[in-house]
Amino acid sequence: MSVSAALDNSPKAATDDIVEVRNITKYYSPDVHALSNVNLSFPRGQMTTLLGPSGCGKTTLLKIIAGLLEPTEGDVLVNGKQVHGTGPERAFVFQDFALLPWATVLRNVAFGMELTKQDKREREDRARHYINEVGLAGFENKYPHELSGGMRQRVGLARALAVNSDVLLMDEPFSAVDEQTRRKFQEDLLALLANENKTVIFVTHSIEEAVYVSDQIVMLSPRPGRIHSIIRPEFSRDADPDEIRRDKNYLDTVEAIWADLRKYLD
Amino acid sequence: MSVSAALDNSPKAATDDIVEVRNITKYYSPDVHALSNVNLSFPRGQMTTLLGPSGCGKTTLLKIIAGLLEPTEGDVLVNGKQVHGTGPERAFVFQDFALLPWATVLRNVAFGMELTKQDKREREDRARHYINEVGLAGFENKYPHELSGGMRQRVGLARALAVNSDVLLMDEPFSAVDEQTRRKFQEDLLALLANENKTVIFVTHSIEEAVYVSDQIVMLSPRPGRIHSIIRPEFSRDADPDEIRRDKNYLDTVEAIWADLRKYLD
Amino acid sequence: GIPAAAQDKGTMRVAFGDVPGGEMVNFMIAVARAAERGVKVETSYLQSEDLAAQAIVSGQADIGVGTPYALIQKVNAPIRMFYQLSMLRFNPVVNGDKYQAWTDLDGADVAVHGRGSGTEAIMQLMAKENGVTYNSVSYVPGSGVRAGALLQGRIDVSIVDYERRRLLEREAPEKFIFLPLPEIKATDEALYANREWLESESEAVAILVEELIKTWREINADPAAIVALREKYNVLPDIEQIEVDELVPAFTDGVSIDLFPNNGGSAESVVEDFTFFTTSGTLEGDAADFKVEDYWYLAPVDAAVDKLGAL
Amino acid sequence: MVVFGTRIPPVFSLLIWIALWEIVGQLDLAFILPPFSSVMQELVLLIQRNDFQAAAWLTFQSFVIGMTISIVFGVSIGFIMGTSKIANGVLGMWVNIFASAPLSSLVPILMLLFGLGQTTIVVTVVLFSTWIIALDTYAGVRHISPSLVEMGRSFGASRFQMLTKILFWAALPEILAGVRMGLIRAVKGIVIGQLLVSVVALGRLFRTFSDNFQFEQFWALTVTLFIFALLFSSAIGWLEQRVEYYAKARI
Amino acid sequence: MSDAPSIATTPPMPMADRETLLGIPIMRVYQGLSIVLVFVAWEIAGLVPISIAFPTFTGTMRALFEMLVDGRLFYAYAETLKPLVVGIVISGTFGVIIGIAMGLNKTAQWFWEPIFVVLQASPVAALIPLITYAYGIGLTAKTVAVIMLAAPIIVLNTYKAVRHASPSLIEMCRSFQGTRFQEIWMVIVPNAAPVIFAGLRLGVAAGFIGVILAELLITPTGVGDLISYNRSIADYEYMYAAVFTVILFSAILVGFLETVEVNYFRPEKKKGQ
Ligand SMILES: Nc1ncnc2c1ncn2[C@@H]1O[C@H](COP(=O)(O)OP(=O)(O)OP(=O)(O)O)[C@@H](O)[C@H]1O
Ligand SMILES: Nc1ncnc2c1ncn2[C@@H]1O[C@H](COP(=O)(O)OP(=O)(O)OP(=O)(O)O)[C@@H](O)[C@H]1O
Ligand SMILES: [Mg+2]
Ligand SMILES: [Mg+2]
Repeated sequence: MSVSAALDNSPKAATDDIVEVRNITKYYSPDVHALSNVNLSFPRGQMTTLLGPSGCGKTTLLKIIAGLLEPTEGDVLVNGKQVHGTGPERAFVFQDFALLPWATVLRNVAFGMELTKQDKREREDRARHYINEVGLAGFENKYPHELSGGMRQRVGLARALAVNSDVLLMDEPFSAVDEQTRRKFQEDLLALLANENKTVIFVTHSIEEAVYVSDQIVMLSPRPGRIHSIIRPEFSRDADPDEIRRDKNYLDTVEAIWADLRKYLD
Repeated sequence: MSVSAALDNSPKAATDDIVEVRNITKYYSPDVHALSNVNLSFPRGQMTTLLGPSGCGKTTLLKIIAGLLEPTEGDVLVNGKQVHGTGPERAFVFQDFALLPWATVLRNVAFGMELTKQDKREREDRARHYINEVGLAGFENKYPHELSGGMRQRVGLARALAVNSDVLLMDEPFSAVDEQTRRKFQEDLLALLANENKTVIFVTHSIEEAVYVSDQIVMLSPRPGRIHSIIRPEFSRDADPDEIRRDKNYLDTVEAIWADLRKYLD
Repeated sequence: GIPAAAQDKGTMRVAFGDVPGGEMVNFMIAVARAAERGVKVETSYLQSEDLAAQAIVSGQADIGVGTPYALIQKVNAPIRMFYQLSMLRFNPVVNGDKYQAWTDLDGADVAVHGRGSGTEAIMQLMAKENGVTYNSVSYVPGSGVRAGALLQGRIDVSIVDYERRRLLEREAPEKFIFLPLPEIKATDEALYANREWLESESEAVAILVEELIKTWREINADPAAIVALREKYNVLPDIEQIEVDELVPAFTDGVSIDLFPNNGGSAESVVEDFTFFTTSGTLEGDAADFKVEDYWYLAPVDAAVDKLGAL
Repeated sequence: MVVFGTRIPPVFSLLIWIALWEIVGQLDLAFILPPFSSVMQELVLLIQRNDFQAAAWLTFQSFVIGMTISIVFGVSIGFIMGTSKIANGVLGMWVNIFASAPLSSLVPILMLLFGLGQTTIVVTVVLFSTWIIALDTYAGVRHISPSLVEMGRSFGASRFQMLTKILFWAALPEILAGVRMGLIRAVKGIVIGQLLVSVVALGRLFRTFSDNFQFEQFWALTVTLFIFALLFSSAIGWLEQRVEYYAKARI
Repeated sequence: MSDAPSIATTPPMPMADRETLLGIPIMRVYQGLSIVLVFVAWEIAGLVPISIAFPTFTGTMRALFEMLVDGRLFYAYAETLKPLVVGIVISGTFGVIIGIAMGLNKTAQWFWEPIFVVLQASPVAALIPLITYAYGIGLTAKTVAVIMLAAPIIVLNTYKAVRHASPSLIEMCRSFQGTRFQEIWMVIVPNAAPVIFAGLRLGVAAGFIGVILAELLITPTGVGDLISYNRSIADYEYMYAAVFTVILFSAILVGFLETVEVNYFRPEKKKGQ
């Protein structure tokens, strides 16, 4: 395990960062200062987690990266180029799933492509593929309200995968599903991403989850959010889940982060 | 660690069970069979967790014990005597907190005593004591909407403690608060209960939480809920939280339960 | 129906301030006859007279029914009356169990049509003449409503039109006493329209006025003819059977009390109006100061009477 | 309610009320309340009358036109209010005033401005129903989960796509609820308006019947109107039910 | 772990709703402008005039002022408010009781709900002309008109509010051995209070319509009399002034009730804002 200082990107990552944020500062209003001077790099093909106490600005940062919020100051770079607003290379997975309640699973998954006016036949084929991929084959014609929370989140994930973005942005994707489903989902997500070459930026409150899934953990301090530290957990991801959860490095990382965060709680 | 067979109460517990349920069966309607022939004992002064897949009947069982639901068949015994309906020896802590939005923290905590028409002065003193106990001193005159989720849950806990019941019934008390707060809360709850001589019956979805807090874990099978197995984690609770979470017994128990439950997930 | 041969002599939109009923049959017969001579008439029925007056003033309709003296005086509206349809014939009525004569009404509660209405004027006039003072005067618009309230015993002293008088006599014979009135010569209802419109549509107006006079005279000669005429011209086919049954007795009564003027009004009748309406307070000022041409446009009536001969 | 183990649907309690009405009518307790059965007989006669049919047809036409206009207006106002703070502040003030004001007192003025024809009735319908549709649409727009909007944006939806593919559908349950309320209000508005000015035969019939003590006919006319209002609103209620499933599923 | 050097950053522009013009919130300025615009349009329409029977805004205001000064308006509202207040008190009391009964008792619900739904959805105003025959032309008749229009909405709102009282609060009360009475009085009713009050507010608005209608259709008293009398004597400025006060009064009344509700019945809301 290595705890690198903030702003000090590891040399390997610097060579190929798909997303970079520079000097991001965000005020919601003169007295709500959400983020203060955040600099970060997200290496291509890796999973980065944003972790921090509630209200520290994780969602704000993620939305700025997604282009859904304008930073008060600072730039977002994708593939080295400055971007403004949303773009097809970044796809969002929502905490509350954000499915269209009036559309079937199939239409929901194909919705990103529907908006870019892709041919109906084509987009539905593609949607079907990803519905299979997330394990929902057979549910194409169901409506969201007929699915369990876990299944709905899979639809949201399939939708984001279907538009073939390089970057997946996930805001607490598992917080609305129950613990056991969540644990299953984490394992499935890792398996799925092993095949797809995606860069994932992931917000969570769960230290175990962060450590379990990420290549890089960014810890933010309470509002105004600043980078508190960047941690790169180092244990083999080839082992089976149970072994990872007993790994000393894994447990040490969890422990170190918890020791750090608990001082911010009421 | 010992995994006892279902229905086989450990001899030690049998000697002093504060709550017992016998042959509980519950139908919500002819085709919704929630619980099937459940027999259980809850040893005095211990913490028992009900664990199982979503919809297996945990909440139903807890409400039957609380007297909030009538079982279709079977009895609930408290201190060896059969009971019907609610009683002062059992207090409930609600998942959604169930605070009166129009009442201050003080009145909310004293509400149980207000209902039994205790003297105002007396009950407020008592309420203040428990508000201190759960760490909310200074918030007596706030309204629930001014508090964070974690603080609201503390109010609910203080209210249950204030009526001085022997048994605390908690239905997923931490599921509405964020992960880090939850972790803190677990530790605080254990510390608090170490001083009070309470029997706690606790519903959760989190395997770690169940293993971390309980003396006895009751695992239910999917609907209609039956007892699948009863597990008594055996590791020392005197160690500090971090050590417990690295304890081999702890990790083994978590792993064994997870192996058992994951087959029920979609 | 309009014979195919008749040429178009113009359209007139008539706004009534009341729901259609038996008392309009004579007017509608005249309208049907005017239609035969090429005048197209559209009718609408509004809730009250003042609404109808507003409709005329704002140009939503051409001809109104009523006595808009106050309107003309107050807002200086360019409207003129041009045909006297009926005379003011109201029937003060009391509950026979409680009152028998005008002199009993000291301290009584009286219900009249509206503030400043002819009904109020009559009741106040009679109070003055008989030296009594009412306890209160309340306003209950609609003779029908007052009749209903009388029948229900909700009010004991009121004043109703002759149609409702018949109704009261029918529904509760003996219960009510109708108090005597000295003769009052004033217009109850007249036709009125915009002055400009009257001039520009003179041909159509002339036809209508002629037919009105003819019809009025026919009915005054034989009230029972009303039924045959109604059938002949298929007038107001939808009115209630009760009202149809009442047609002959009602018109017979009406004719007997000179309800329907034979000549459609004249300068003299207008002067009598001035006298009555200044006394009642509807018009402000001294009756002698009023000029006929400020309120009436008598040219069509005069021409028609000339043509048909005065009666 | 359950009697002898059978569940009796709530509407059946109306039968009890009707029976009560019949009894009171038969006993001649109140002369304004004739027995229900004779009212029904009159109702059959009433709906065959030419003047009633003409009035009903005119009213129905005006309704369809008026409701179409107020749906377009109301929904647009609601969307504008939902998307702009300033518009909400300014339009919202007027919409709220008109939604709770006793608009009936304006009907005579409408007649003055819009004449004695169908226009006035159409305007009455619009005046009575637009505001509540606007308010409900506004509530619906405010109710749309922000993440749904963000989802649209993140997948690059154009403004038009956002409106037609997301916002409209997401607010649909509230819009329909608003349309139903607007409809009920419009029926009430027309009746009140016609009682006050009686441009169509409806008001005239009411007056004639009550002036002539024809209470059977009076009640028959009232019952017809009630049935009309209920039928119309349950038709929309049925539509609402169809979209309800996802309204419930929303967070 | 080093914090990044803090660079002085300028806070963003203040948000639109905080903007002020000469110390008045910008929103108020726009609202004021829209009101002025409407009045100017009215004035122009009256000056044209679109009809002799359509007065100007200034004329109407002059008439309004005159009626205020000579007390006619106060007298009229005192008359109008009598049946309104009596009617609202009656339908409020019985409406809330029936509504609560319906919310708590299945049989009561079965019996009452459909009839009130029918009454609420239908144009009961049509029955106002009949009232005279049953209740005469006095205060009683007008009070009945108010009740007819106000009661259904009060009953139904109360019923819905009680029906949807939070089940977990009710369970909480039961789990602490609250009696049925305590459950109703200390949990269900306060929990339902906001919706009950919304219903009362709607009821007052409906009752106001009822009383105005009764004054226009039964016997002209109060404001209804100001409208119909001035119309009958063609004093249109006074008539419009009366109509104007009706709209204004109902807007003020509704706003006032909202304030009362927040201030006296939901302390936590007041504190929260
Ligand atoms: N639209 C907004 N307007 C004003 N302030 C906001 C807005 N959104 C967020 N904030 C504030 O900005 C800060 C950061 O919010 P943000 O949602 O990014 O936190 P977070 O780290 O995602 O919190 P959580 O863990 O609770 O999701 C918080 O204090 C929040 O109150
Ligand atoms: N009031 C009810 N009426 C009918 N069925 C019910 C009712 N409450 C619960 N059920 C059904 O009974 C079963 C058990 O429900 P219960 O809420 O006890 O499950 P649970 O184990 O608490 O689930 P979860 O983990 O999701 O909280 C579920 O299938 C549920 O759908
Ligand atoms: Mg967040
Ligand atoms: Mg549960």
